[in-house]
Amino acid sequence: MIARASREIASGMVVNLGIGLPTKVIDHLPADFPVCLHTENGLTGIGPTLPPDQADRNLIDAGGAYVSTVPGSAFFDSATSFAMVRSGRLDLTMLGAFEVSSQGDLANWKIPGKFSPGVGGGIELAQKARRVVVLTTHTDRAGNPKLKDECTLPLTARGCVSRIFTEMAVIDVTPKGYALVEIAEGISLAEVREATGAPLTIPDTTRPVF
Amino acid sequence: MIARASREIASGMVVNLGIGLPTKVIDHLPADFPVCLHTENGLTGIGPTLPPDQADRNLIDAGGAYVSTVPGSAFFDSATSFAMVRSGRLDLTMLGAFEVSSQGDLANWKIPGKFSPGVGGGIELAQKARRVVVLTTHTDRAGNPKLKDECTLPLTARGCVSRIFTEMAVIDVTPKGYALVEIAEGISLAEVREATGAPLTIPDTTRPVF
Amino acid sequence: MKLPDKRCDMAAAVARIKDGATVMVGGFGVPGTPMALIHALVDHGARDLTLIKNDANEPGMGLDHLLQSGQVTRLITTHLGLNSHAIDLMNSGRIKVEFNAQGMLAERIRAGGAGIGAVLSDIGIGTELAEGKQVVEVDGKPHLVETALRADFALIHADRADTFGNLAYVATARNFNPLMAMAATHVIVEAETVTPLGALDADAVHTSGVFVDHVTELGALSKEYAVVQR
Amino acid sequence: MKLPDKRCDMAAAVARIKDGATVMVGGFGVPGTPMALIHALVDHGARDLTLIKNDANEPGMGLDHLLQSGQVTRLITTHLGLNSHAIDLMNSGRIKVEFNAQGMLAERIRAGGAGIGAVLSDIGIGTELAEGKQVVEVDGKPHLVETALRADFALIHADRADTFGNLAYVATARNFNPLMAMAATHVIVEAETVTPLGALDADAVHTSGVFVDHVTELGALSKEYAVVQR
Repeated sequence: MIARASREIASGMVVNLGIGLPTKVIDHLPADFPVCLHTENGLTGIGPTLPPDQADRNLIDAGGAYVSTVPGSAFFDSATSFAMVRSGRLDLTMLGAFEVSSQGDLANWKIPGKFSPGVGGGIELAQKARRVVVLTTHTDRAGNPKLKDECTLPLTARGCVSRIFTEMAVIDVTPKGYALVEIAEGISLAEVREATGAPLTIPDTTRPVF
Repeated sequence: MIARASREIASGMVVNLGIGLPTKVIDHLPADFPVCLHTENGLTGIGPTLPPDQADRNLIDAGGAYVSTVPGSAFFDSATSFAMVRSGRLDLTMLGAFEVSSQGDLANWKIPGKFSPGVGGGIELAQKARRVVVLTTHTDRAGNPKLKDECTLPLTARGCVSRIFTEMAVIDVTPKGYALVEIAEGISLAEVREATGAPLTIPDTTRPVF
Repeated sequence: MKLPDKRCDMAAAVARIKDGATVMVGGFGVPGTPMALIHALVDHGARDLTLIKNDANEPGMGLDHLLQSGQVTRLITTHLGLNSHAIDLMNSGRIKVEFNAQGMLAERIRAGGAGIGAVLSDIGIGTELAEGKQVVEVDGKPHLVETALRADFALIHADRADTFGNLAYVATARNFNPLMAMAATHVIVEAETVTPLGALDADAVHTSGVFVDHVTELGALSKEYAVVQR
Repeated sequence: MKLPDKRCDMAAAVARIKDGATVMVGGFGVPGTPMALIHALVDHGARDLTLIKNDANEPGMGLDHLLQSGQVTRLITTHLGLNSHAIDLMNSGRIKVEFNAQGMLAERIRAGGAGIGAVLSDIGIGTELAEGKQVVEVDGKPHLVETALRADFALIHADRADTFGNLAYVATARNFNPLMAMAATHVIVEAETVTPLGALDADAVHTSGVFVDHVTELGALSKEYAVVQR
């Protein structure tokens, strides 16, 4: 799933990887792949994550991990960092999700009464990156679908999600709702349908397996 | 007049000197006087003006003069430069004038049909510096008063001027209109009154001569 | 002409902060958080503070000291995910918390520093963060009025300062510091090194000293500035 | 991961500018004005352009070449005082000129670069520059809606660039360049030197390469870049 998601990154893109699963996408990119990673707290050109004994105390990503630079990195303030996001210079962001709706609405920051640490930079990434894809488990810990007709949790942004990567499938959000793109090896169509909380279009063409 | 105006600059101030007469005020400040000069095109800590053969092609003030730096100068972009102005970090600006009104309105950028090169940075300096003083000839080339009851030309800003320095007098703008502060050596009260286009309060106290 | 000297004792600078003041605090996580100034403010003891900071650090670190000492009434922030203590204070109503989208917090502070009244933005439209905000149309599209934020004081961490208060930050310790350094009536800076005038390259200054009121040099850095061991 | 290479032939970069385009041009007087890119645009010949620049340089210099070649329909600017030729074109109706307060032009461009719709400002209230502008109250006080400016292209002059398009400016040649480099769909940079990746200090970069699309290196500088002899 992470490896499959990494193929979403095209040559020359500027990409922001959200906290959690998306961050792991880095590990699947070839060393010489032409891409620029952005982090909200003020860096373009993120390099590999470092262990504590090699870390620079002043160099973290937005998730608090100690990262490094690459040749050509640049630092800037938080206003400039979000200027990049809002003015359309992010080609792609990969985000986690609590819920996605079949119209592409995203909820990933608040569970009223349980979890409300604040929205951070998520709204702007979701609303303004040129392409927003979600990396998430197909269901929550209780087994309930995260892909729904409508979100029940407070929204991060409306109609922003283009594609969803889960351990079971790659699913696009289309004007007609969810559409299966690829399916994981060993997973059946019935299992994906069962775990998805809204109608799922199955194209007639051959479905690649990942 | 220029020397007198230079005494308006107190220790520790941040000051912007407008194009023309105000720029000459620099020459009257002692070498070690603690002051920071600002120019709109992106420099705090202006140093002396340089002749063409010593000039740096990339270092000018807002009037186009080739200037220099001092120890501790800083460069920044035009948005940051006016952030300083609008957020109240300029203690004083000295500007030229076509007309001033007895309420402190300033007109110094446009003479309809004759002269309309654009307002440049004048509006923000006039409206937002903590103190605005004007350096000007007392009358225009035709001998008409520049200090009037009301401005007839398009305004730069309303109610902004605190004090006016001319070759004849130092005059404050007060809630009751113009008030004489000092008079130039060899000038009579009658001459100042004659050259001023609005009532002028003469305080009973001794008037310093400059 | 010579640029004024703004060096100042840290305790004396912080002693100007009165009860009820609004205080901006730089930093995103540990980098750029003015740990020493925060301790000085705890020692000073001003109460009923409104704080503006991206995050509340972690329990027992940075901003959390001011939460633990009970000096804070209100917190304007973007994310408290790493500070369960702050979330407890919020949930139990002992502090009021206003959450902003991170880039809008940055933009509102910058607006305060730029002397403009507000920015008009479409960020958060259709979400609960839009609730209660004035809506204005620009080019036929609805925008939220995001009002400028200013503070009575800003507490800033810089890598280097000169005696006039020109500042340079390092790596991701820059974050909100240059924005907050523009947006407060009194700007107090702790710098890891204070250099003579002229030691900072004029092209490499990140914050002009014109925005800065007081500069103090940090001695040896406390453990709070170090890499966090998790 | 390796940052992409954005080096490009200058004529090829400028050839993308179509008739009717809006083009931002950096510079305040000579410093920071992309003289070579302006000549390339004259050679390319796109017409009916809307230009956004602080000033129009002086007769026979910089932006004036585009005015003389008749490629410009509209000019958004702050001050034409040094270019009598531009004033003649304006007064005779051959170009339309929109004057902005200088700081508001900077702020409108920055707003475009920051992806916000407008800023609310009290600058110019009570003057003719306020005429025709929408008024919104903030905290009970009237503010003008100063809409964001974006362009199809920005022509930028930098002192140094690396191959990814990270930029560093020098002295007062910075001015509007970093703002315009954020506010256009296609950002074309002429740099006095283009360096390999890693040659610019990450803390001293003024414009991240993320904002930049095309980088070209200037050879020997023409006389137009030199100190003006008056």
